Amino acid sequence: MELLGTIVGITIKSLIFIVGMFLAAAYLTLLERKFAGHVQQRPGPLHVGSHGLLQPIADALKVLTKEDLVPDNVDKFLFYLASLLAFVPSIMILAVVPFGEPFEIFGFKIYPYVSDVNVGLLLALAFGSISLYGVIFAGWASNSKYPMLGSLRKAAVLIGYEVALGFAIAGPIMQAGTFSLREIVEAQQGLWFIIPNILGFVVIVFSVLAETGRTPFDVQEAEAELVGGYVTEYSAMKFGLFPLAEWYIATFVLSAITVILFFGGWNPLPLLGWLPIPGFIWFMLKLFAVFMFFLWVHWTVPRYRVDQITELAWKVMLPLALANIFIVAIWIMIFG
Amino acid sequence: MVRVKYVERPELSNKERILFIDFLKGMKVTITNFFRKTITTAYPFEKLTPPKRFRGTHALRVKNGKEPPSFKVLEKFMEIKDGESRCVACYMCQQACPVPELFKIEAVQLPNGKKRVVRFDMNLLNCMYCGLCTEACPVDCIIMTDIYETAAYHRASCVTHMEDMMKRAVDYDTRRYDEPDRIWIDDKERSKLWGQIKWS
Amino acid sequence: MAIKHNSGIILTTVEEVLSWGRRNSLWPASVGLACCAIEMMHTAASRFDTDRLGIIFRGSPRQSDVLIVAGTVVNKVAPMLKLIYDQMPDPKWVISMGGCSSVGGPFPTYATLQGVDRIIPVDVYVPGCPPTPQALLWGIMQLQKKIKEKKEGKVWEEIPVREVPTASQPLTEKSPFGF
Amino acid sequence: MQFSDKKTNLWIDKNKLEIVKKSFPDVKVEEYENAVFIHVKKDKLIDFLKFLKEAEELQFKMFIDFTCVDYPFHTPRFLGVYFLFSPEFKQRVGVKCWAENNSLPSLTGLWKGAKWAEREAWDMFGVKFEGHENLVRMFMWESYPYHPLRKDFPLEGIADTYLPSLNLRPDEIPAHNYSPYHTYVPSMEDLEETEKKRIQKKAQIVLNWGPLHPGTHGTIWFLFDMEGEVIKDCDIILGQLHRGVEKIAETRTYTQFIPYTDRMDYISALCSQVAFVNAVEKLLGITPPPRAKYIRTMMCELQRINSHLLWLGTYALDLGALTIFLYAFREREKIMDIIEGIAGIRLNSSYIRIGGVAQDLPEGALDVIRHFIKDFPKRLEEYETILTKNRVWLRRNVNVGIINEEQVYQYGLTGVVARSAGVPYDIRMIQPTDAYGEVDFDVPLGKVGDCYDRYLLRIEEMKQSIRIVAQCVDKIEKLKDKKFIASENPYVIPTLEEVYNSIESMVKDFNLRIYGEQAPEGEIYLSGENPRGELGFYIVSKGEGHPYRLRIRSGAFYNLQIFPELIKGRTVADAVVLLGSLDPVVGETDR
Repeated sequence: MELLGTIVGITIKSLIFIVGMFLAAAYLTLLERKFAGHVQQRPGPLHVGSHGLLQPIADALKVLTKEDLVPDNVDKFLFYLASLLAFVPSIMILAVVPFGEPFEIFGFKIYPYVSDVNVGLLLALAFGSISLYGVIFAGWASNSKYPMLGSLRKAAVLIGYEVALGFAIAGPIMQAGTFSLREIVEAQQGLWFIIPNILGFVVIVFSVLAETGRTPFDVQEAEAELVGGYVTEYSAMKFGLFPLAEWYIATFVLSAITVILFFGGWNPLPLLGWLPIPGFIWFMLKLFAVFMFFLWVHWTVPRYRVDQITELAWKVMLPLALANIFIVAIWIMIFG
Repeated sequence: MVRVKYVERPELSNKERILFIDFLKGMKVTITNFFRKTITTAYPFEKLTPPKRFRGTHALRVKNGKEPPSFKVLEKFMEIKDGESRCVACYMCQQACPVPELFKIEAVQLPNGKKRVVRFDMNLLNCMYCGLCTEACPVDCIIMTDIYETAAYHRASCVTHMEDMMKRAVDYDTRRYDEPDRIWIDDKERSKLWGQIKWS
Repeated sequence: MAIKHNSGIILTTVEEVLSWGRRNSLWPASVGLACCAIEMMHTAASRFDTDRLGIIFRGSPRQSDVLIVAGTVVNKVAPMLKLIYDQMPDPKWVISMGGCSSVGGPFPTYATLQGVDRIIPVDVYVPGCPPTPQALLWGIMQLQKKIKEKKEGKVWEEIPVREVPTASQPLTEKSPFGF
Repeated sequence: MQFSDKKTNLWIDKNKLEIVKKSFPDVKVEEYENAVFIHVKKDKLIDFLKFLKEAEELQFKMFIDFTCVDYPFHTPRFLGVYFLFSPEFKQRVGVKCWAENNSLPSLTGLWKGAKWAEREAWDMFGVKFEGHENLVRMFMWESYPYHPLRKDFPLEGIADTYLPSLNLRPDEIPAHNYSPYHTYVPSMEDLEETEKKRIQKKAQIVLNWGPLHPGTHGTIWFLFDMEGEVIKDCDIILGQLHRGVEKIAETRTYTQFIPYTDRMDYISALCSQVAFVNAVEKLLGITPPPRAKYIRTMMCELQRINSHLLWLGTYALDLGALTIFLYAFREREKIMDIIEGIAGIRLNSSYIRIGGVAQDLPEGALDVIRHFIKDFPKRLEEYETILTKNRVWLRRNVNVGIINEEQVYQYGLTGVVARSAGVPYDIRMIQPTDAYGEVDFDVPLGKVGDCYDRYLLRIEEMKQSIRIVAQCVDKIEKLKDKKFIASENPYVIPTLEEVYNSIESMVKDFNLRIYGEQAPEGEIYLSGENPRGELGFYIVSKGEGHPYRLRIRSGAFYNLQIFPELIKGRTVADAVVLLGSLDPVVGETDR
């Protein structure tokens, strides 16, 4: 009976998470278009619905009913598999991301996360790395030159930054002494981990930009060089999944992890604890701020060359992450 | 006086490099633009008024008493009633046009020895809108209006005929004949982009 | 047929919704050939912002719905343009922007293709050399109108073409273009 | 207003000609007012050009242009014309040589820049070149049977294929000038053959970069032979926008050709018009009134800012800075508003006329321009804040595509590309036309010659253009006489008011429209400083209303030629940067 309840609860919650994530991703596209528009002194989507509120619906309808075109000379199986491999893991990360502290409704105790795995962070990293295969398969299966180059570039970038990312999150883990994201958040009741981990934060920011393929690291779909990068041959919804997963869901999830690791998750801002705002809202506000920051960078800076990116990853980011570990170790020695 | 000078190449100092000054400055610019007003003209709902000199679709001015003196000279060879186009079939527009084959002008000889224009077609898809025809017309007949919304589903719809051009000219003159030769009318759509210009 | 008769209304409503979605997220393949490409860029830029209408330019033809042929199509580039058109997934439309791509424009020469509609079917012709951004937007809206009025078995000649264009008044009521 | 007539005649002077005659006694010298040509025999040509290039007191190091002229009733039929420039003495010289049995010695040993020019001559005239490394067609595809610029080839081509419009019912005639028959459209096989002739695969893959590609600034077709992402070998196929402008010029009057000059370099239309009209005016001996001169200079500089802004936008877009693109286009919109208000059309404004300008400035124009030049430097400052010292920008630009002085002379590079290598070659400075002799401005030069220098130079040029525009505005306001076209000259088309009011000018108007400006027999080469480099017009007039031969020396054409040499051993990402900084416009390279 107990087990059944758990299963039912988890199923319901994961359904809510997945559907919600789809909607959120759809409207994150609108958010980005609006933001980009106003940065460039134009309104962005305006006439479809009031202020373009129906724009994502229109795009979704169009993309879904487009002819699902598969070129003749592609490897069909991998071609289909790639788009799923790119999309599914980034959704699965959500399973371990806690969006707030448990709260009571009608006597039920609701945990706003699917599951609290005690190695949640490792799982998130692992899922993130799986999507790499989606990219490589896409490039290979397309059997065309531009996608191949694009996917190779993306692979080089991802490998470089997975390592830096892995070392950078070591700092908060050392301080919290656990891999469970919930416990990491709870360990930040007092001081946030941003204070000693400032170097780690810098590394994380660059790594997230690289993982989600945003400038200055968007080499894999540099339109001027490789037409559409590894999605060049994809059309209809198979194409739609890639940017959805990479640009929006991945950015969203990684922003969430950044918030959890460095900005105290759902803990209120310092000196504002007295406000009657639930932790969920705090979390969402911080998440939104971090997400907007990434957009802001994306719409400002130019793009690196791919060899420069890998060079940056191995020669700058990795040492920074290691240095961060030392600093945190010393911090722990001093302040316990 | 023309002088030759070498440009100096700015360098990124270490302080800027470590503190990401270059990124932060750039992001400051973008965010200031974020809070500026948008310059967009929401096209179908608000439209830029073309300036007086705008060279849009062609039109044939009609005989309405405002003709230049040269028209009086050439009129006596022609059979033109009031409200009909002033065209005197001198073919000067066709002569001046870099793509003469876009014109199709036909005039017939009436029994009383006068000429009458029966056909004046222009294939606007061949037109460069260079305005040489309007400069060549000795009787101020063919003009270029401020009409630009001429997209069509069919090649044939882009060939404009005499009656349409006359209608267009009448409409254009009623709207904008007396307008002074200004660079443009300073309306709200322009000022969205330009801000306040102080006119002398 | 009985079944069709029963579910006809539903079918039409579905069709309506789909065509609404299609005409409100037209993604053009950015094929810039000549002068008109500059005005096309201006149409996409801040002042006449195509993103308002849900129009974003895609680099790859596989992800685009409408092909805006902007500029002179010469014989040498024609086969590649046809290739790009064939790579686009259905439903797809073509806007021929400017005189050069429509009928060869001011270049009746040995090298120029006298009208892109000799190799690919064209839905909307936009005269002008080059058309101003507003003219191009008008053309895009004619295409939206066409997509809206495209019913079962209705051919394009039957869609009413605007006769003698006169003063271009700003649009007050929404809908003739269906967004 | 007194125009101090500075040294505007760049041609080789007497004593240098004496030096030439001393060592080559059998050359014939053919002198015109604005062009000096030396006739050489074909067997002597290479030695003669070598002498011109290397003789201490001549030093005609810089290759300007090469073309052919077709004289069907003369044997040998084709005349090759070379233009050289001496950076030491600031002098030009033309060399003519008859192509006996349709062939000329190739110059690629002396000047690498001759490679494409000779390909073009082979393509357009069918003149062979002995010793050319790879003589393939420049603009048309390989299996194209004709040589279009020959006099016996019709402008419309040979319409031998039935190719009706797909949008018509079979019985329908859409327009009076519609014909279902069309010239031959190549098949993919033809194009593949063209590609095979250019490049053989040695490394891993041959990448077709372009022709319809977002990054190639139009329809240039690059062939990269790549090892991974490193480009081992490269060749360029042009002609995806070859519309036969030079052929059109031979059938249009001088006035009718002005709109076509817009469509060549469509980003800087006004500069092209002014360059062409200046050449024609020199040929006809017209001096436009001072007001027209100042208006031309002002519009040219506005157009230069416009063009550099488009370059900045697309360049930043290629490098991933998406927002700069739209900021640059915001400023472009302002300039386009100004041009639209003054000339009538935003982009291809055929505003300049022979003998002046089409219309006087409308009221309020100067106010608007003042407002613009007051506001623009602030915006430029913003762009520089985002880009100039950005570490990514520096990493992508510094030491990419370094050009040295020798290459400038070898390839005949002009414009910003030449100045970035430290060569002070600016037509506005060495041969001031219009009001350029009257205004103050600096010509910026680069020290290194890489993409970053070219970026800085273009930014600096925009500032200088603002200076020039400001001076012109002040001068125009002070000018007393409102005369904007020298319509008293017999070659200049009268204004509309005169036509309306006097029979004489109506008759003159009719004559000029029908027969064209019948220029006296002669030849001229005159060039203007386009934003893309030297845009030269070589006009051969036989006393008819239209030029017998009009050769357009396009700066972008020669600047693009150095691309394959610079890109070897670099990656595709660098190709984007390099192409952007060379800044070609296909309409001008292909014509």
